[in-house]
Order: sequence, then structure tokens, then C-alpha cells
Amino acid sequence: METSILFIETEIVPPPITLPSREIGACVEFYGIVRELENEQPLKALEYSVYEPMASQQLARIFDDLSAPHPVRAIVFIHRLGVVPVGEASLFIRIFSAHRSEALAFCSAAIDRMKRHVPIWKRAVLDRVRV
Amino acid sequence: METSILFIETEIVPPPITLPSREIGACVEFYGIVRELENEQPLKALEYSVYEPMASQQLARIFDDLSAPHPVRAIVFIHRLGVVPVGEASLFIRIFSAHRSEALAFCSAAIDRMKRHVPIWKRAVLDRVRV
Amino acid sequence: MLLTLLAFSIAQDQLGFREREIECNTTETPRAILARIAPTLDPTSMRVAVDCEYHDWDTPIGTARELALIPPVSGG
Amino acid sequence: MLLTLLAFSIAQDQLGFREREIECNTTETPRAILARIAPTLDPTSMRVAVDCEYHDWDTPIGTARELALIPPVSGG
Repeated sequence: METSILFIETEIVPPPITLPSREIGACVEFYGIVRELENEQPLKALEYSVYEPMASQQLARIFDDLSAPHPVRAIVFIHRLGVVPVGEASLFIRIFSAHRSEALAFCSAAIDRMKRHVPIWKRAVLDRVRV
Repeated sequence: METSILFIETEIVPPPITLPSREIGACVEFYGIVRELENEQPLKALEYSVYEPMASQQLARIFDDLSAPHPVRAIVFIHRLGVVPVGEASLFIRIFSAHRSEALAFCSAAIDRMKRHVPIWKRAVLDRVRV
Repeated sequence: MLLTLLAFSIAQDQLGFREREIECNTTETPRAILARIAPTLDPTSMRVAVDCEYHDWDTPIGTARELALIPPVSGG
Repeated sequence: MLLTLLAFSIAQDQLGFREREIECNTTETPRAILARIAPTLDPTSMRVAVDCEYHDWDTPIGTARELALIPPVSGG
């Protein structure tokens, strides 16, 4: 399983799709996008921070754990840091697998676990505050 | 719910992502890709055909039905027709929703129903046959 | 009444055509039409659609314009 | 032994620093270290990590190099 884990300060640009083999039948991509309303407050942006060595290690382990029930061939994970304005992606995940069900289940489970265990934090940048 | 359903004879190029509102929190994309091995035969390509008016109508109904349990904001559906070589996408789906779980569940259920009910057919183009 | 009969995928292979105009009446069922046009074709191996909607083999076609033979689908 | 104490997000706000070197010994637990450095901070509101692994508040840190205070995470 090829895994790429990246934290970047700039706008997320998905890398070009290159298939890891001729046995790939499914590619699932997920963008997590900053919404204007969170807890009923109008946001201007979210500001993300990370404990990067631990986050990378936790993500690698989550991906590894999930590959047993949901065998996939390759994963690209990109999380943006710093200020992410409403309407832009804070998270991008791409998963390649032979069949669609594994990639979809993996994607869903990976995000769930990330949200519970991976040391990344967001903070609201409210509309009245100048970013 | 904005819905776009397209059947094309050429390589699938996903349209640029334009968010339908500032309340979109998730974008899920699915590529169905032609694999080399299907039923243990080495393929060169798959050839797709469609009963287009019925397929479009069925897909619109499937999307509409699924939007009750899985409310999503917009759907882009593109299915390629004719010969699709190994390693290229035969199917592209993009789904926008407020939260990830709806988009992921919608995507999975929409593909399942399409595969059971939508009049699209594939035919193997074997390796020994010249495309 | 004139009806367009459409045959896709293996149904097209078996019938040797994709589309044909046939003469029918409103009380005929898809099963009866198929038996008349292609007696060797097995209706249990496929579904039938009338005016772009899946239809029962034994329900008369009424004033339909189009009847389509739908072998097992395989999109995706 | 010198340990790097890291504080993220609201833990950083509450402590007023992100990173500090502190003197510890191998038998100390994260709970004891926190009580010594920031007696007002409530360990039940956060998790603790030792050398990039989640750790029990009451298990001694041993020869760890880094201890991190992990308030509820919110990535995605």
C-alpha cells in the first residue's frame, strides 16, 4: 500500500491521478470544505494547527489498520494548515482500490478515525474579525 | 438538488469544481476505472452502450429517491460510452453535500442502484482482438 | 398501432437488429409481442421496458410508443 | 532528565506557551508533571501523548523525550 501524508500551508491542489497498477478499478476522492455556518456562527475561515510528527504517525497507523478490513492500493492524504477561508478545502483524500466498496468504506472510516484521534485542531475565524 | 447527467464518447475530464453554495462541507468524487483483469480474462478495453433516454430518466429517479435518506446538494454524473481502454475511467460521479456522511452514503448507494437498474451495458474487448 | 421495438446488448445480438417498427394492438402484452417477433428469445433472461419504464411482461402495452428489451445491465 | 512539554490549541492558550523544556525524572507520571507545571489545568479535559503516542495519565514517562498535551482534536 503506497501512502502519502502531507500537511501544507497553501491551497490544496490535487496531484495528477497516476494509477499505481492496471488492477485499479476505483478511485475515491474526498474534499473537506470550510462551510460558512458552524455552530450557527457565520465564519470567515477556519485556522488549523497540527502536532505534525504525531499526526503523521497516527494517520499511517490508521491507514494500516484499515487496510486489513478494507484492502486498498494507494492513499494520498493532504491536510491544509493555517487559515482556510470558507469555500476552500481543508482536507483532500484520494484512495485507489480494485473495487469501489473498499475505497468508499476506507475513506469513510479513515475520516471518522482522524476526527477522533489525529492531533489536528481547528479554530473559528469569525466574520467580524479581520483575518 | 442540482443534477447533471452526461453520456460521452470521449475521455472523461471532470469539470472544474464550483461550489453550489457556501454551505457545502463535503465533495466526494468517484472514478470507475477499467481494470485489466475481469473474470480472469486479460482485457484490452471495455465497450459501453446505453439506452440513453431511459438511463437518464432512471438515474434522475435514483438520485431523487436517494436524496431523501441522504440529502445532498448537487450531483455530476458522467458515463463514458464506446471503447474505454484499461486504465481509463468509464464513470465519474461528483457529489456535494453539507456533511461527508451523506455524500459518501449517497455515492455508494447510487452506484449500487445504477449497477442493478440503469440500462447501460459493457462488453469485453479482449487482448487478442484488435480494438 | 406502430411500436418501436428496441433490443440492446445480447438481445440485439440474438435478434440481429437494434431497432424495428412493428405493428401491435393496445391489448398485447410484451410477452406476446416477443413470442410473435422472436419466439426463440427467453423472456426470463431479461427485463422489458415500455416508454422508458420497466414493465411487467404480462401487462398490456396500452398506447405505448416504444418497447425495449433490457438484458442484465452492467454499467459502471 | 530534560523533557520537552508541548501544548496545543486551548492547552497552549491556557498555559501561555507552545513548548517548554522541563526537568523531570523517569518515575514521574504525566499527571504529576502537569500538576507541578500547571496546577490549574484539568487533565480530564484532554489526552496526553508521550513521544508521539497516546499515553495513560498515570503511567510513568520513563525515558521519554517529549510530552504533549492534546485537547479534543478537530481535524478535517
